[in-house]
Amino acid sequence: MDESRRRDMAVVGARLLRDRERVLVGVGMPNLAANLAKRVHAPELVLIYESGVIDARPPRLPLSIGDPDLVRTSLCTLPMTDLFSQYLQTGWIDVGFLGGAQVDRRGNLNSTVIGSYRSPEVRLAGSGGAADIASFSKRTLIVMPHEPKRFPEQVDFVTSPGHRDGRVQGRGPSHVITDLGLLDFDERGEMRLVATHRGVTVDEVLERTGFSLQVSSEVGEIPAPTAEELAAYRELAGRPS
Amino acid sequence: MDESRRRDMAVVGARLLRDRERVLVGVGMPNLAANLAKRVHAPELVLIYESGVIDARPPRLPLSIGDPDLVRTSLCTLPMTDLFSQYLQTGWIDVGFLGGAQVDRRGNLNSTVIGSYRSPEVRLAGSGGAADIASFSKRTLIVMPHEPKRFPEQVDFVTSPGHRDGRVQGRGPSHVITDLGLLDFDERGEMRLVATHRGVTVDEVLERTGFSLQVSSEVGEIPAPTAEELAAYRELAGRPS
Amino acid sequence: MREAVSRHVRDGQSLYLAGFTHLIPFSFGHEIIRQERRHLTLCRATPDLVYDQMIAAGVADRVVFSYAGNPGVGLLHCFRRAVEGGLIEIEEYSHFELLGRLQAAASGLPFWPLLALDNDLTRQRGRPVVESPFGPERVAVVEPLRPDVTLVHAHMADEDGNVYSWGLLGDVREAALAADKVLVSVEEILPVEALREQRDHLLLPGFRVTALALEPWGAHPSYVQGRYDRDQLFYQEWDHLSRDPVEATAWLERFVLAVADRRAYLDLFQPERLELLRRAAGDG
Amino acid sequence: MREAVSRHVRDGQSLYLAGFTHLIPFSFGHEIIRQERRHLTLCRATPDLVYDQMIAAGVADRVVFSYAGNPGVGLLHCFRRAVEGGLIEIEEYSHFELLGRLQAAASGLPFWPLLALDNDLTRQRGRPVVESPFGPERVAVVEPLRPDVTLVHAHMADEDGNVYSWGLLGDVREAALAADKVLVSVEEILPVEALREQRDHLLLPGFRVTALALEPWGAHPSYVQGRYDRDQLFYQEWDHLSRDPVEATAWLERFVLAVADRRAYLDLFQPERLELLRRAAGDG
Repeated sequence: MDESRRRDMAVVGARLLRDRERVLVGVGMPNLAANLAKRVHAPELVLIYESGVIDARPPRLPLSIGDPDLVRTSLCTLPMTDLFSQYLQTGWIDVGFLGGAQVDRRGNLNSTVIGSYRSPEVRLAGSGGAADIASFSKRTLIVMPHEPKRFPEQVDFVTSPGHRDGRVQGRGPSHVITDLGLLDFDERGEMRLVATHRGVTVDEVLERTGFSLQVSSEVGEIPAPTAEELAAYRELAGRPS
Repeated sequence: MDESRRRDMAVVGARLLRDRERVLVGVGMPNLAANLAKRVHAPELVLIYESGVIDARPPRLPLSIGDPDLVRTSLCTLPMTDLFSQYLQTGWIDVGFLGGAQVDRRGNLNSTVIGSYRSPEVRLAGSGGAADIASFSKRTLIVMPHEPKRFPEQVDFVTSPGHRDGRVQGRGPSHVITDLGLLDFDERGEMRLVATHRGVTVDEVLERTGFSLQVSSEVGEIPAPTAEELAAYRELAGRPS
Repeated sequence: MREAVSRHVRDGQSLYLAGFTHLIPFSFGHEIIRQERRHLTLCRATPDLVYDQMIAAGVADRVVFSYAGNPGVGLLHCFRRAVEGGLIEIEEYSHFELLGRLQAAASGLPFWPLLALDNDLTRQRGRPVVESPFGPERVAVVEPLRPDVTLVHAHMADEDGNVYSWGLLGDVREAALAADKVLVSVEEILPVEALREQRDHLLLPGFRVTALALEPWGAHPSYVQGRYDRDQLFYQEWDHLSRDPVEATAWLERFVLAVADRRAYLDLFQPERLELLRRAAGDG
Repeated sequence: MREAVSRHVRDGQSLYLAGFTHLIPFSFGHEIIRQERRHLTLCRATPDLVYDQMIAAGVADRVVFSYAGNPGVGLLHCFRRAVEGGLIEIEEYSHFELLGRLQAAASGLPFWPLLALDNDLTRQRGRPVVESPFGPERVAVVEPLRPDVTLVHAHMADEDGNVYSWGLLGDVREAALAADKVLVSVEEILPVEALREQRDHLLLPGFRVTALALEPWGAHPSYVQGRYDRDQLFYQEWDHLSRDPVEATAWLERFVLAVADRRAYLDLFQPERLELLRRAAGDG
């Protein structure tokens, strides 16, 4: 993926976060987007990492979710068990922000394995906190490169539940952010294209989706990054720690 | 109770604690006895209080188990839930040292109520941690003034279980220390007189016990407090904080 | 303080005034008495003098507790009279069970497991158990205790409501996290960010705090580690005076009802007495 | 270090090398490789490079984990090859479930409750549940994870074995308390009583520590807050070199098997590199 597409994903992800929300941030793109939001329009966004870090304000983009920079700038770091029990399980996390390897039309997310679990083609890292975050956050944002094999009819393995029976609380995935556009879920929990990045056609999105994707009656174009967003992105992405 | 009897109880209680043991100390006489042991023969006795204080070294006898002096001299203070879950419930406490209002021949201890629970003659303070300490410590020491109504056939209310089915772990009460002497429990878990304080007769003990008390075949006399014990006791008891 | 109580504490609610010996929010208790709340369910591991006073003032219908003594001194006489006279209902646990109830609520669980306790309190409750699906074990369980409001006194907060404390934390964190509404009084409020480096002493993040009040000496006669020591003499004085209901009422009249606020309460004590407590606290 | 491992770590045991990103006991891992332990069950929320290396060295039959990635970089290539090639068994959880397993063992309970998770991992396990006796709720439960030995790296200890640490504690305390035997390495050992004032940083009391080893830089390439920062470059280097099993083996040969101890390992790095990590850590 070229850098401008990567940047546009981060910008869209950031825009979906509201000031003062508590967001539990995964590694990689979620981390980038959440840090961008905090620098641009949501200065009081509370960044929480599954490592136990509460309200981090990293001076540069942290490589991992347990980096010393996160701890040094945090409000506090909780034992992980307290974070998961007393903050996540109880519904105090507004947004879970997750990446993964595959997502399907119901928003089920796979970060465990490509192929079968018992004889894998590619063994991925696994859940970490993702299954917990998807089950307990008030809403979930998913970020994913838009490729047919990453948007299959059914994911190879449901690591984190989407819109189906059995989530514990919260409204489940609210959006999927890709390098082609922005998707949400209709009232039945089915994924739907709502906007594209500049220069991306609806047909292109449909072609790059492995299942037959619903399209909203009004597909908008995502506004270009503002100068402020661009500057903040350059500062963040330019120098990973 | 006159002061010398009180002192003798503390001395006997102290002697039953071995160096390096971890003892969970209740308020009042257990506190006095454990602090005495630490000053005399068990300098590495680990004094633990149900308030969460680990390894306190109070410069003077603390009034309560949550005193600032205990915290100031502690190795650390744990949240109470960690102490009870991770240290007491798991069997890391060697000795639970408890007082109470009544004890019966099986070592059941009452610190809840005299009379019936629903219409009490005297409402006492209740368990606090006593029920937990008696259920989970490796062994329990009980200290009690020796009066017939305090040694009934059956306690009015079992706050802390003695020798009966249902204790979770540990060997239950090992000794009862009174102002008349020292009692232990036989292999069936029945209380038994093993020694008296100087000048106390076996008959006197039997008379002051509300149930028919077993007497060991060799009832010894408890050695008088040593000079060191006397000095340490005076220092401790002379100035409660 | 006045506003926090008037806005958030209602007749008939269940309250948890947190703090084990340390950090007992006496000032909140007195304000609740002054505002004449009624029919409260008062929950605390150790009712201590704060609930003895609140019971004497008639605010409570019910007490949920695990140790109703005057720590290191004796019994709570107002509590005892109320129980023996059938004036309040009680619901009683061991410490571990009561803490488990808080943990269940603080973790959003419908019960909390602990190894079975075999005694007359659990017998009265029928000893609810669950069976382990992994083996033959049966585990005792207690129900969540979710107070309507938990009230906390702590060392310091910043203007964003982040609360800091240390020393003996007892049941404070669990009690706060068990409730949706948390009212906090502190010895000192500092500007936003001023306490950022004290992260190891963070007790509650601002987003878990419903209202914050500045209330120096808010824990007296309990204590705040390093600020002022426990007023042991007061605990002994209360033991004497509260044996007589008339004297207890007179004390409440003079030290709670007739004063406007904490400042006026403190003015009723000899400055030397408070100064001694302050000095005894050293910087520990 | 050498003695602690040789006395307490046996073939076929289950081990938990604790620490989430922070405080990972790499030096213990390397010593276990050098002493050629075999058939181990390696438990860790995040296997991280330490288990990738141990797996490559052939010490493990089985891995119990919740996130087997190279944090912020990508996958663990040795782990991945071993799983895809069927060379090791795995037993996999979410973080919350794995932490629950530690909590159960640390608390002496036969299970730990958490609200039900509906996903393919729990489906495979049959989603064991217990029913609440207090209402209609059904709660998921996980089994205790009680390692034979937990290994911990921390900032400091005193000569009595009281261990002190701070910063991101992750799973460390629960993992230590879940095991009967706890081996600890530290950056610094101070005389008895020297750390008594640091009570808020006490991680483990001495009576919970089986053996203590002085091991400066014992967590590298992980970090010790305020002592040395995470060696991010090494995490990226390992990502490259471990893609090739031959290179991974060569690295282990040079940096683990051919060195006598931690000191010799450190000598293989440029002093400037370590100095930069030390300086980056500041005093935070």
